[in-house]
Amino acid sequence: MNIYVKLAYTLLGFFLVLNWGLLMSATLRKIVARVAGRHGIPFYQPWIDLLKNIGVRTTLSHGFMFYLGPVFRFTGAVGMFLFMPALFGSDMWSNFSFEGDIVLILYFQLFGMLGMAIGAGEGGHPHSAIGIARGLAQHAAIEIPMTLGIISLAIQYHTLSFTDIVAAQQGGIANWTIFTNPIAGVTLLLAALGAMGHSPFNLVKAPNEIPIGPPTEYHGTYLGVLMSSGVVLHVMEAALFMNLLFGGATNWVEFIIKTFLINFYSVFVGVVFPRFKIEQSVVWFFKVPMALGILAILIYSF
Amino acid sequence: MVSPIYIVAAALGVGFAIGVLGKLGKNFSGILTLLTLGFMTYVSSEWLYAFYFGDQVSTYVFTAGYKPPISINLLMGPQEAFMSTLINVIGLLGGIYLFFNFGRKGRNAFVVYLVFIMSLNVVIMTRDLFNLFVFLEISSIATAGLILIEKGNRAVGAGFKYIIATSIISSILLIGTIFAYFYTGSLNIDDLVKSDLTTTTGGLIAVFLILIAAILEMKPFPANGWGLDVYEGSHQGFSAVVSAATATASYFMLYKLLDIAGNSWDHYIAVIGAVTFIGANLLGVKQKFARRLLAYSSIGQLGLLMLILGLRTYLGDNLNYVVFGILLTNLLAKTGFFWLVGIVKAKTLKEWAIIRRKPFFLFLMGTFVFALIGFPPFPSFFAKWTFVMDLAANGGFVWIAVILTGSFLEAIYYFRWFGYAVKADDNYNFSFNVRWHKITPIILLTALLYIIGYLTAQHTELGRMINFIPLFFVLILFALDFLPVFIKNTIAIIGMGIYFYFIYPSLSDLKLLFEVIFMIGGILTLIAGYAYKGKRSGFYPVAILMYAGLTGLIEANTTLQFFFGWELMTAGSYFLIIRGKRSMPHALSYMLFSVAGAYAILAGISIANIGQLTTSLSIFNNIQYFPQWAYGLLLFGFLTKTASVGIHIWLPGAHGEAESDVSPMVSAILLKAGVYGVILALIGMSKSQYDLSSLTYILGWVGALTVLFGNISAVFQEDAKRLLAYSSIGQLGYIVFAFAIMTQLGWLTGFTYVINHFMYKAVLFLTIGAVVLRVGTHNMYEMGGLIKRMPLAFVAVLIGITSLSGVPPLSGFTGKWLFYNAVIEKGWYFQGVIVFLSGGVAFLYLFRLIQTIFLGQLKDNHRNVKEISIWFLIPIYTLLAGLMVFSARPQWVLQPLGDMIANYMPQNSIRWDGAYAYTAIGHWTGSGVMMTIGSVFLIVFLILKLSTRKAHKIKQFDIVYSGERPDRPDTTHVAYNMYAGFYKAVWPLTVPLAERFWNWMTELVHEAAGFTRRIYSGNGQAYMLHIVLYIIVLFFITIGSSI
Amino acid sequence: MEYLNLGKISLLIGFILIIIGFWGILSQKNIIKIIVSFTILDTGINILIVSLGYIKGRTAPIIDASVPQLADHNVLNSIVDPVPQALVLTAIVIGFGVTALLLAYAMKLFKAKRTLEINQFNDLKW
Amino acid sequence: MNNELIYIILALGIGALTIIMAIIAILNKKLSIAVVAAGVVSLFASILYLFMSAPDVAMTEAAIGSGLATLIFFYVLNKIKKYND
Amino acid sequence: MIRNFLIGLVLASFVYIFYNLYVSYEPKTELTGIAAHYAEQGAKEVGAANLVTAVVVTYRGFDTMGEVTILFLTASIIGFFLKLNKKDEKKVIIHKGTSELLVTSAQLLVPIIFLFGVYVFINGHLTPGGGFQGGAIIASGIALLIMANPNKEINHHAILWIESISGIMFVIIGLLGIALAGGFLDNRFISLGTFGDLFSAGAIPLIYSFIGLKVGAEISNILNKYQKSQKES
Repeated sequence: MNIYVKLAYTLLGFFLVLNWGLLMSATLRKIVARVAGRHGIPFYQPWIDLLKNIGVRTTLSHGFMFYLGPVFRFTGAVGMFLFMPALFGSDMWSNFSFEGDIVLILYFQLFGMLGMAIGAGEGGHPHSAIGIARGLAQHAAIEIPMTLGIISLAIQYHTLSFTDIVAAQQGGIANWTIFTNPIAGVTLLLAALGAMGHSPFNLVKAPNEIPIGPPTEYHGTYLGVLMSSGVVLHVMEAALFMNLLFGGATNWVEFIIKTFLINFYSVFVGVVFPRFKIEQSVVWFFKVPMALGILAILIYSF
Repeated sequence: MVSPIYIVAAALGVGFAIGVLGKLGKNFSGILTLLTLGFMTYVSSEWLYAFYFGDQVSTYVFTAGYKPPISINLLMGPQEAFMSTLINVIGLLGGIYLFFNFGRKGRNAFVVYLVFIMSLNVVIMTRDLFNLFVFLEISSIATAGLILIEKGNRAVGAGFKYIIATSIISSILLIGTIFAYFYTGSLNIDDLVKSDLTTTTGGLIAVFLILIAAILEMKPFPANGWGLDVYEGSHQGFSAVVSAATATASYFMLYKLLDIAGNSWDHYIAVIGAVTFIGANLLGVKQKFARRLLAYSSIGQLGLLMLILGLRTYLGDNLNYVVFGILLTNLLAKTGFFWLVGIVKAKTLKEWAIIRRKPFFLFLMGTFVFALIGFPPFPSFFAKWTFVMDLAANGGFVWIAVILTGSFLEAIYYFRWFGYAVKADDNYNFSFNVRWHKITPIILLTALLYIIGYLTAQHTELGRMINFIPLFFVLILFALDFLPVFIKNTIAIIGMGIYFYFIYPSLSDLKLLFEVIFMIGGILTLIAGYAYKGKRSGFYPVAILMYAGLTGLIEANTTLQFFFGWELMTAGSYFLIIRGKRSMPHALSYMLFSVAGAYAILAGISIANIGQLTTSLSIFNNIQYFPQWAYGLLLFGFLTKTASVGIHIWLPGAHGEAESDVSPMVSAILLKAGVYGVILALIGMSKSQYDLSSLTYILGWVGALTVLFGNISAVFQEDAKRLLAYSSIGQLGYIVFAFAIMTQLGWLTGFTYVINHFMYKAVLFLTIGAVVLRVGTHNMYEMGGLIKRMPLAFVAVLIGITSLSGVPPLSGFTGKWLFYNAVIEKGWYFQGVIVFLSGGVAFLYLFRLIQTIFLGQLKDNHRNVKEISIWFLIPIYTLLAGLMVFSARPQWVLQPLGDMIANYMPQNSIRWDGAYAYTAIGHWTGSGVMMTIGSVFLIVFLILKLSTRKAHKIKQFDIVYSGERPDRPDTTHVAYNMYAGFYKAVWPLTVPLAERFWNWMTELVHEAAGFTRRIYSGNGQAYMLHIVLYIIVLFFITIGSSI
Repeated sequence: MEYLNLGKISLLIGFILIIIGFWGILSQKNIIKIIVSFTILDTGINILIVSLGYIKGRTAPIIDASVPQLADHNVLNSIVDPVPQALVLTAIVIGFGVTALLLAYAMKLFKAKRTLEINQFNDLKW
Repeated sequence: MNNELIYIILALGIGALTIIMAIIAILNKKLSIAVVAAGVVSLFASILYLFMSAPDVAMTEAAIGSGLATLIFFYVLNKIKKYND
Repeated sequence: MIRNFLIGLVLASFVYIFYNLYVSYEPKTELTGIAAHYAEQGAKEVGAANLVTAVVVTYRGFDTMGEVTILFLTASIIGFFLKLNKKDEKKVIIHKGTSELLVTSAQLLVPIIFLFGVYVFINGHLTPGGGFQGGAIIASGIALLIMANPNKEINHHAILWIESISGIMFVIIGLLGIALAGGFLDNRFISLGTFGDLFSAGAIPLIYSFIGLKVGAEISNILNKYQKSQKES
């Protein structure tokens, strides 16, 4: 396929994902509010927020790295989108997934985190640093079920390529990994809870402790960029697990439903459970998820 | 040829004459004595020369004109010539050293000394048992007399203990002698050897008594309290002579007499030697006083000699080579050491810090320490090598363990001592003076050590191929040490460059890769040296010494050359490390682990050597006996250098406390030497006909755990350089793990990490080192916000940590991606998970590094620090350029590497299609990802920059705090104990079990030594009891059952 | 009668003196006593040596000057072994030298600490 | 033969005396007596040498062992006594 | 207690060792080995009637040289051991009651003792005795002198000279043995003479005389040192 056509489709895909992300975040927030008995925000609120952020005059800068933080973050989000095939079986929507496999995605998650961390660090606000420290610690813990689960999958499918994994899950719900390899599936779903960053794993941004955490110093356009990368990331995280566990998506509707459900699942858990302290969350990952993950590998290595 | 009888005649004639000629003045007697000693030296060395360079045959000297056994005869053979030359040289130099000490006691002292040296000559040469007894008595009496040239009660007590002990011993010898005569009718040793003395009960006992006396003269542990006291109590100038000359004579006496019993005593001698060697060195570990420490060491060396003698059947024709090597080094170095003690006059080891007020003395001391431990290029290195090889060839594995254990104990105290000398606090108000007559002999000895070391290497089949050019370069730099740093640095860089230029064409593949890391890395890190002012005394010789060792490793074709290079590298790096301000204990532990590792390598090579027709390094590929042990030992040895978990405790301190430009040398470059060794061993294992997968499996786990513990420990460091050091441990764990996988992918991963770690660790250590130079502290919480002051350093660190963390698109990800594929292909899932999990942990410390140093709030006292030195920036950015190229075009390096690996690991599991890499399970393109990410990044950046173009820069402390600023900038900086929460979760993994274990071991050794040494109560009578008990015990062990 | 050989008796005396000497050396605390024990030990060894050269019923190894020509065969059968005697001469002189030296040491030691108890001289230990 | 027997008997007697003297030398508290006893041991030994056809040795032992050595002992004892006074 | 036990153990073990030596001892009935050679050839080869002397001075002359050296060494060591400082040197020993008898008999006996000593060592190759015995006898003469008059300065220089010269002569004669005869200390560079004569046995009388003088001087020296040390406070 012509690279420019490809590029055009990719841009379009990204636009779709961005808007879906905004919508999804509004929906989820509304659901949470309703559960709590509040009215909640209107569906269009995120768009308003985004436009407002981009629109206001951005007056302050803490320096070069301060700029780069959002850039890293946004690139990270875009990269997540680029290196994962959005829809299975579609040449148009497979993005740049030919450039790498799951390992690339796994490590590319860190790209945004690192940039954000450094940018926020230059902001110089202690809350940012504390938030980042927590985030990194928690991420290190999430790696346990994440890698265990992915290795289990890799053993199962003998591949690390998204396309191949999704291809293997075609042909009915029964072929989904969550059913063919339920232990690894559960492990990964537990990891997903951490990766999504909702309660009980939301100490990074713990609103009433270190107000919004890492992005404390960011405002205006910076915040707009951060916000858009945030919503894209939410979608793409969900898409990751969708591809790994739930058969991927062959069309945008399926994509939207599945990513929504995965997000809903993590929000739902968050509503039910109170926030963990950082050591609690780390230790938690060392327990059940790790045990399950080991089991998932043991099953396939013998 | 002057007959050796003239040695006796001259000594006695002059001795008697001094009685009257001495009236002409003390100095006259002294000079006459020295001239006579010179004559004696001449006579013996003339023979020595004739034996080794001419075709002289062993010659008997008959006294009284009758053939033996009718009258006494002397034998002058190659060994005798060697031993007596040694004795006479030491005697002559000792005479110079003690010139004025003797003078103070009057001319009699000179006479006694002259007769003493003469008597030792006769002990060496005589072939008559009773004559041996007489001259042994002469030497004992003379010793007892000369002890008293030292003033004070200690010397008197020591002398008394000495003379009663030797009297008992010679009584025993006399009883044995007379019974031997009674049963054989001859006193000639050759006759006794030929006789069937041991067939009768009486003869058996006679032989026992003779031999036990000879053994007791060797001061066997524990019946040697008297010997220790002599070494400690007498004047150190004289102790040196006793330790060297008397020891030689005693050894040779035992050597001569041992034949009377045939071979039946060999194993007893070996065990006695082993007990002495280990016992004495063990007690040395606990010792705080310099003099007594040397005493223990001297006893230990005697034990080693006995051990060698007892193992002579293993050695065959090499016995003399080994003995000469050990004796020569021991004699010269120990003598020099005693004399040094006599000059420096510091009592405790810690007080030896004063020696560095005169750096030349430090150099002398270092020479002696390294010679005694058996480092190249000293003769003992070659001797020890041959010894161990021969032992292994004949199955003497237990003995190898014994020898290496004893040597290791010795290394402990010598290096601790040397560490004190180099680094202990020097706040003493006493100093030491040097007089020419005291220092001249020491310098001569040192020169002899080096020359003989060189000659030994040149004159042994094995050593001839060793490339000494780099070592001469080291010497040149030593000579130029007075020049300013700028010139020396230039010389060093040019020298290395030229060397690399000439060596480059002869290398390929593996060797080329490592040589590039060693040499180019070396040159780059040396560039940073321009940042230093002044002379930087002693830095360049030792740095080049390390590089000489490293390049020696690469060029090595034989196992000996390899080990030679290994030891040089160890020595050089030790000196580099100990230069750090607070690095004394760390340098010690580095050295001890290195020595232990080197011994493991030596043992491994010796096993590998069994049954081989060649000494080439290729024997690693074809180990025929005990392959598990051989490879296991080799790997263990190499892993001490790569600081695998459990044996890593030396690294954080050693690397963390080293100088700013030394840390990258020892981390980015030196550690690769261990990796090179591991690779060599693994190549061998891959070609081995045996199944060694269990060994690689263990190695894999070791690597994986090293990664985990290295990374987790790094997270909780407050010291930036220690953080990087722990990070190195983790990184080396990756490398070891990757190579242990033993597939093409695994090895490719390993090499990727080798290259990566070389580059980013050099960048990080150089940058952090340069920052440390500017801010004057290692503690990260004392820094912060430096991004504004040193942006270039920040960018370097940023790229460095991005790469290290494995985030795409930089080269770290290359390693991670290969890793996943390798691990899954191999099926090492759990090890793999541990490794990947640690990758996440790495993120924590990397962020901490950049956050606490460069981000956050600036400290008040750093408001005016400058950007790091340009001399650091040059190598840093050169390396960064390399890093970027490797990231963008990994295939340039990985493809040829993959082809090379295919020679060893034939699976073809990675396929390259231009920039696209495919494995069985995954795919990835380095340059594609880089381009994609790069363009997205650029676009987003430009958009953001445009939309915020009006934003103005504000001060660092201008932060959102609800409009208030309640804290000082310092306290607002998040740095100290940054991962408190994480710590609460993972603290069980940070318990320093390895450190506790080694501390516990150290404690154990010290306790054992402290308990054992109580037998040396200082009571002369107890010592006599020890001697007779020793006789009794040995009697019942040896012949008690057979009579 | 078998046991009543002069050589055997002397040998026994020599052994007993040696053991007494060792006993004294190991048990006596006084340095002078230790030295005395040494001389006894020495004497014992000397007796031992001479008795080993003794041959029953023979004369001293001095050839009668009047019959030099007959010496050859007769001498071989008429004298005791001269070698141990020669050795003992040396041993006695050496013993004297050592004793003199030991006594000089005893004086020095006494001067140093005003005592002759050997267990007082333990400045050097461990 | 007769001579031999006489020598043997004498030797037995002297031997017994020697051993007694040696024991005295070691056990007696008084140093001077111990020294004298040691001298006597030496003297008896020289007689024993005579019996064993060793006149050279006998002379040496008598002159050096029992004579001069004892003399030196007394020098030292005398010296020590002086100190103690 | 443990110590006494150990001593007992040691002594018992020595008894055991010596018992074994004793029971395995078979008295000699024949001369064997080198002794037989000396008995058969000694008179012919060396020319000394006293075979002990032949062994001591010639066959094992090298031992004897060592032996002389030991005495020399002891004297030298004691020389610097018991060296007095200048003040003590001048002190006078207060001697109470040197008996008249001793003084008189000393005056009378000493020359005779000296003469006897000289006789013993000159005739060393013929009769029992020799350099060591003669030397010891001379030294006892000097001992008697010293005892009779503790403050008498015996001629220190004379002793030194005698000691030195005789020592050097001993070595030179030994070397002459190499130059003119079979080896170091060979006595045959002077004609063996008539067996049994005073001037026979080659260089033996010469050597033994020098040994006698040297031993006498050395022992006197030792005695002298001890005597002087009495002055020290």
